[in-house]
Amino acid sequence: MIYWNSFADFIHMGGYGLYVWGSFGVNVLIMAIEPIVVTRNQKATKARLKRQIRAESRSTE
Amino acid sequence: MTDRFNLYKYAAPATFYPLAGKLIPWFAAASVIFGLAGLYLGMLVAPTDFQQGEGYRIIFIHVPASWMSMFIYLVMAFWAAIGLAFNTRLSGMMAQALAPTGALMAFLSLWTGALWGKPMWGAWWVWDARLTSELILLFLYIGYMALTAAIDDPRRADKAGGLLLLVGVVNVPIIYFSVKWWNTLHQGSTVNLTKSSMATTMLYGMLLMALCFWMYSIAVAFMRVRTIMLERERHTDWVKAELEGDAR
Amino acid sequence: MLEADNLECVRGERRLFAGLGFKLEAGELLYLQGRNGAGKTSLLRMIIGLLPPEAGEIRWKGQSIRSSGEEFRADLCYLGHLNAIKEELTPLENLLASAHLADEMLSEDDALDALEQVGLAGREDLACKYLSQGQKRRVALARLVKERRPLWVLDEPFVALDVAAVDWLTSIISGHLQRGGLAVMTTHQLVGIAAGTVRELKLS
Amino acid sequence: MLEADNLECVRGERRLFAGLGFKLEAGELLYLQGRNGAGKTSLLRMIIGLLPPEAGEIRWKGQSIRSSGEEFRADLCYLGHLNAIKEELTPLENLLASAHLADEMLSEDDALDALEQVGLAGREDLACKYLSQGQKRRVALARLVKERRPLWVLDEPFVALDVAAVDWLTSIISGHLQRGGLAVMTTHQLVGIAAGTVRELKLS
Amino acid sequence: MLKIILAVVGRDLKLAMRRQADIVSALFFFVIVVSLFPLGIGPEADLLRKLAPGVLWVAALLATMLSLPRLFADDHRDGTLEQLALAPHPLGLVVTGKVIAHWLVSGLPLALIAPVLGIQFDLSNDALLVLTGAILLGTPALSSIGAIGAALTLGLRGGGVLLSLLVLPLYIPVLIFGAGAVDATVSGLGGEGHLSLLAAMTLASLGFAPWASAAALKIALE
Amino acid sequence: MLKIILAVVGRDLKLAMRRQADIVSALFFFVIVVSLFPLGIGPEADLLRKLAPGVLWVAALLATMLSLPRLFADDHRDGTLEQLALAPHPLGLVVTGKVIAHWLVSGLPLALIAPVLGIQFDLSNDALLVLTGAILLGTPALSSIGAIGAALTLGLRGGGVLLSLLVLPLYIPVLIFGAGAVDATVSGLGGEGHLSLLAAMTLASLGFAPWASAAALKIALE
Ligand code: HEM
Ligand SMILES: Nc1ncnc2c1ncn2[C@@H]1O[C@H](COP(=O)(O)OP(=O)(O)OP(=O)(O)O)[C@@H](O)[C@H]1O
Ligand SMILES: Nc1ncnc2c1ncn2[C@@H]1O[C@H](COP(=O)(O)OP(=O)(O)OP(=O)(O)O)[C@@H](O)[C@H]1O
Ligand SMILES: [Mg+2]
Ligand SMILES: [Mg+2]
Repeated sequence: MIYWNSFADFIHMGGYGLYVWGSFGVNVLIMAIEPIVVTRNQKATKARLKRQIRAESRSTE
Repeated sequence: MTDRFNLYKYAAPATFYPLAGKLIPWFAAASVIFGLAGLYLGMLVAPTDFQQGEGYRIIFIHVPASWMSMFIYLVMAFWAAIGLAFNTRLSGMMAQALAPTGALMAFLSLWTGALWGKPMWGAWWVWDARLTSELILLFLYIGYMALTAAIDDPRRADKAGGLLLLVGVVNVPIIYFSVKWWNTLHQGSTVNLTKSSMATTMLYGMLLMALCFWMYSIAVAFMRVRTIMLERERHTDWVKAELEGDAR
Repeated sequence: MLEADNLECVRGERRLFAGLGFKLEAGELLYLQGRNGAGKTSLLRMIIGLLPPEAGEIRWKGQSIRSSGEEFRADLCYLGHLNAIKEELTPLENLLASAHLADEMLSEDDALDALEQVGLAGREDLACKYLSQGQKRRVALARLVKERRPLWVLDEPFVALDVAAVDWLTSIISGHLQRGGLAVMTTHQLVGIAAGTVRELKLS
Repeated sequence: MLEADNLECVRGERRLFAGLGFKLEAGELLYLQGRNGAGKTSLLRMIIGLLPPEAGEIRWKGQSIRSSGEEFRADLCYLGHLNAIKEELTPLENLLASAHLADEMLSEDDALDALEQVGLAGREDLACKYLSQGQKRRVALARLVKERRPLWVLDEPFVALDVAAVDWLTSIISGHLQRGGLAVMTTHQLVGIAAGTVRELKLS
Repeated sequence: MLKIILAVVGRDLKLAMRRQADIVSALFFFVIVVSLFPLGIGPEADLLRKLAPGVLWVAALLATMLSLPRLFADDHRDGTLEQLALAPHPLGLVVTGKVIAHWLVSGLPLALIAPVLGIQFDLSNDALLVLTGAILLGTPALSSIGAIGAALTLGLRGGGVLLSLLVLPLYIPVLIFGAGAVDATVSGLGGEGHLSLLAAMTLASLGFAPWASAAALKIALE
Repeated sequence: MLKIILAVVGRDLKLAMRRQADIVSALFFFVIVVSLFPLGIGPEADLLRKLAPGVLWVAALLATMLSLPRLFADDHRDGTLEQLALAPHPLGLVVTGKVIAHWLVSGLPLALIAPVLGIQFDLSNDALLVLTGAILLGTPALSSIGAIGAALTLGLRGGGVLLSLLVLPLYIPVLIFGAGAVDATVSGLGGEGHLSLLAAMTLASLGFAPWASAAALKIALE
């Protein structure tokens, strides 16, 4: 079933390796980084909100 | 009346937040599965294209990214219309959560297109209708994000951003056709995308990849919308309960 | 005539007030009080329909102001803390232009008369940018002299006025109430309005 | 310490005052009065050297402020009717940045202490745009807590403050005078400064 | 209805006359930007002739855009906008009036000076005529689309740059057909098709944009 | 002395980071304006290659100019500028700091994105390099000369347009040598001469302009 003869061929992509892997690489990079950034943001927001809520409850006491 | 009530209840952040939280893993998993299957078909099984050589394999991300970049804009405009018509809070948040992903998709489309264009046409960029309007779409995304970021009051930001989205969605086809006409008037189009009859493996690979991108976008947008919800509703009881539950 | 039910105001993520209501009849003045940031200006902007309330409803002559729109606005005169005058135009031009744009009739004689009443006689033809702060405020207030619309909404109208002008303005408001008009007002200064019923509403 | 001779002020083509002079010694407060547009703000800006007088001279420690320039400014603390705070920064960052830019030493602990004194404890890390009008004013006033420069020039410092904050500010000014500082101030509100000699100057 | 529009146009024109600087400055910006190009590109007449339509149109876009931030800003700052929003007639009519006044002050002068600049680029008489017509037909669309952007960015920090970010992409069709009309004339194809498309865009945007702007203004006033 | 400058730069950069929109918008304005030209002129690669230096430089000029009005306006409006003028050190140093921060936020990003846009115009690698260098060397001059204009028009109505009238003529030398450097490289003459002239202009204006701006600011504060 598999079209490629060797792994080297696969990497070489018939001479288009740079372009193909450049595309896929950036794509994978973006799809890996975006969720990480979003999760980090969420964690930071949660931490900040918790701090704020605690500060508020302290100041009303 | 009851119908409307239900809609509001479903769209209430307090109910949507946990729902989204539960759905995210499913969408993420679906995205990974579709992605793996699509890559297997596209990268390993599908034969070469007789005109473009192996370079055509960029299609497996280029086309899904292009589709998603346009589709997400439509979805945002849809949410904007709902938000302006029914004044639901969720819609503005959804639009804002989708925008960065849409912009990234537009960027990916441009990036992969450029990397494809260099070997195929010998230039990174040509001023063709499709390319130009994709570039303008990216500008529209950035304009939307800049506008909503510049308005401090989130409700005002939602409304103003929604209006911009609706104006934009009217303009996108106008821009597309005017650019197309502009381009073809001058000269025979430099670019003739070969509509070669695609091998079925290629087609399935591409469709699977498109599904993968779609699921990915939903998952990321849900993640982002949950953050936005917490931020905006920080004075409500459910957020406080949520945060405390988290601490345990 | 003017009623509000169960109003809620949220600015940013801050809830300023909730469950607020009042009822105002002809000849009555609603005097809004509260510390800075309590939401007085926000409430006034809800009453004139520029700020949609988070919850609750405001009715004018029994009709929600959201649905009656233009009819309500035809009954309304609002004076915010901005003067709404153009620095480049003279007081006379300003007065005529604002009447014009509000779709009202105002003859030049009436306008001159109003300007004289607010103590701007002799300055009708000087561009407003040369006027002092208090005189600018007087130009804005000159609109009230010939104003016969029933509902006045005044946000801190006494700011920047000297004693004589404060007296003049209280008498103008009293006259409006005596004619059966309604007024909603905020101010941090202590002033006595002679006529009409004064209802106080304290935001906290 | 601070003297003015024969000052004349012309804005546009209008002469606001002429032949104005005063003398202020350590521990004294100059309280400027006058109706709107009398020229109070203009006089303050002359004193701090931003507005060159049409005629006359202002001296600090016997030296004309035009010639002593930077030395004079090193002795001066001015608080205008603008708050001079950045909406995007937090109160703490604002306080530190303004001390930094004025070439002063201010430790973070001192800054936090000052903010607590003006009643902003718990809000040190919230961007100023979310603060209310009065709270913003308090951030601006927090500078005065640790301020030891001898000459304070305050333009309507009590604006937008509630009663508690007004009391706090009068005590701060009194403390400054007791330490032998000088202050020049305008306000339309009636407040009593406990310590020091109060000289009044009425512009008309 | 017409009365209101005329009242607004009259007032805005009177204000523009009092200020004077307003009228000349959009014009001079146009002239300066157009003149910068030969400096940046070099004096070859052939090249310049090819550039002329594009450069003139881009400069017209930028000149219109530069005066947009003030379309509502002054009225907003001094409270007049609130009063206009509270007047007992639709805000869209007021915006229509303001758009017309803006065009009279910033678009019309461009159309009048454009032929003079076109001569500098060695355009033929036909091309000059079409250029003037295209700018005359296209600039009202610029003013009215721009009004939406001006209303959306009203009162925001960094409004000017943000405004251009929002508005320039929407200007592209006008740019393409405007420059296309002149290009088509130069290459002998006739620019009527382009001109009638421009006219259609102008009519559509004049009908639609004031109401979108009015909605945006109400949001800004909240 | 350096301490003050660094304090100002630090504060302004922190503010820019908080706003975010500021940083991207000058950049995107640049990108959009550059992209408008092909739309106005047509897609022929040969023609576009010739235009590229001029277009990129004019767009850089306009992008820098558009962010100028806010250089002092925010500080003026909220009273910070008064405080800076009253601080016991020369105002010129403060302005130097603000100019540097302005360049870091608006000039540097242009230089970084310029090669990408150059690719869209099909420029050679050499030309891209010189283009980046020229923009890197030239934009500080734009920021510092622009500061004078921003200070002179501070608080004036219609400041934006007026500012462009004052500043654009002063930008012309930078434009000529900046575009000239790239042109010379494209035609094989080598752009070093132009680049060193650019560097000289930048140094001179960085030394002189802050003090002129400081004087103008004092006038605006009267
Ligand atoms: C920066 C450059 C490019 C951009 C912005 C771009 C943009 C797009 C967009 C928006 C689409 C979706 C439109 C649609 O489905 O009708 C698309 C589809 C496609 N693109 Fe590109 N493209 C670029 C370069 C290229 C190149 C160089 C090639 C190949 C030589 C290419 C081949 C395709 C193909 C085959 C499709 C699918 C067409 C279809 O299924 O209808 N693209 N591109
Ligand atoms: N866009 C906004 N985002 C966040 N908070 C806001 C916004 N607009 C207003 N607020 C807050 O709403 C509150 C009410 O403002 P409002 O102007 O109604 O007060 P006010 O009672 O009129 O005060 P004053 O006596 O100063 O006139 C303020 O505390 C302010 O911080
Ligand atoms: N640039 C100018 N051109 C013409 N007149 C001016 C100018 N600047 C100020 N004035 C006039 O100068 C006068 C004094 O203003 P100033 O701000 O000093 O008054 P003030 O006593 O501080 O008033 P307030 O009580 O309102 O603060 C005003 O009458 C004003 O009209
Ligand atoms: Mg108020
Ligand atoms: Mg004053």
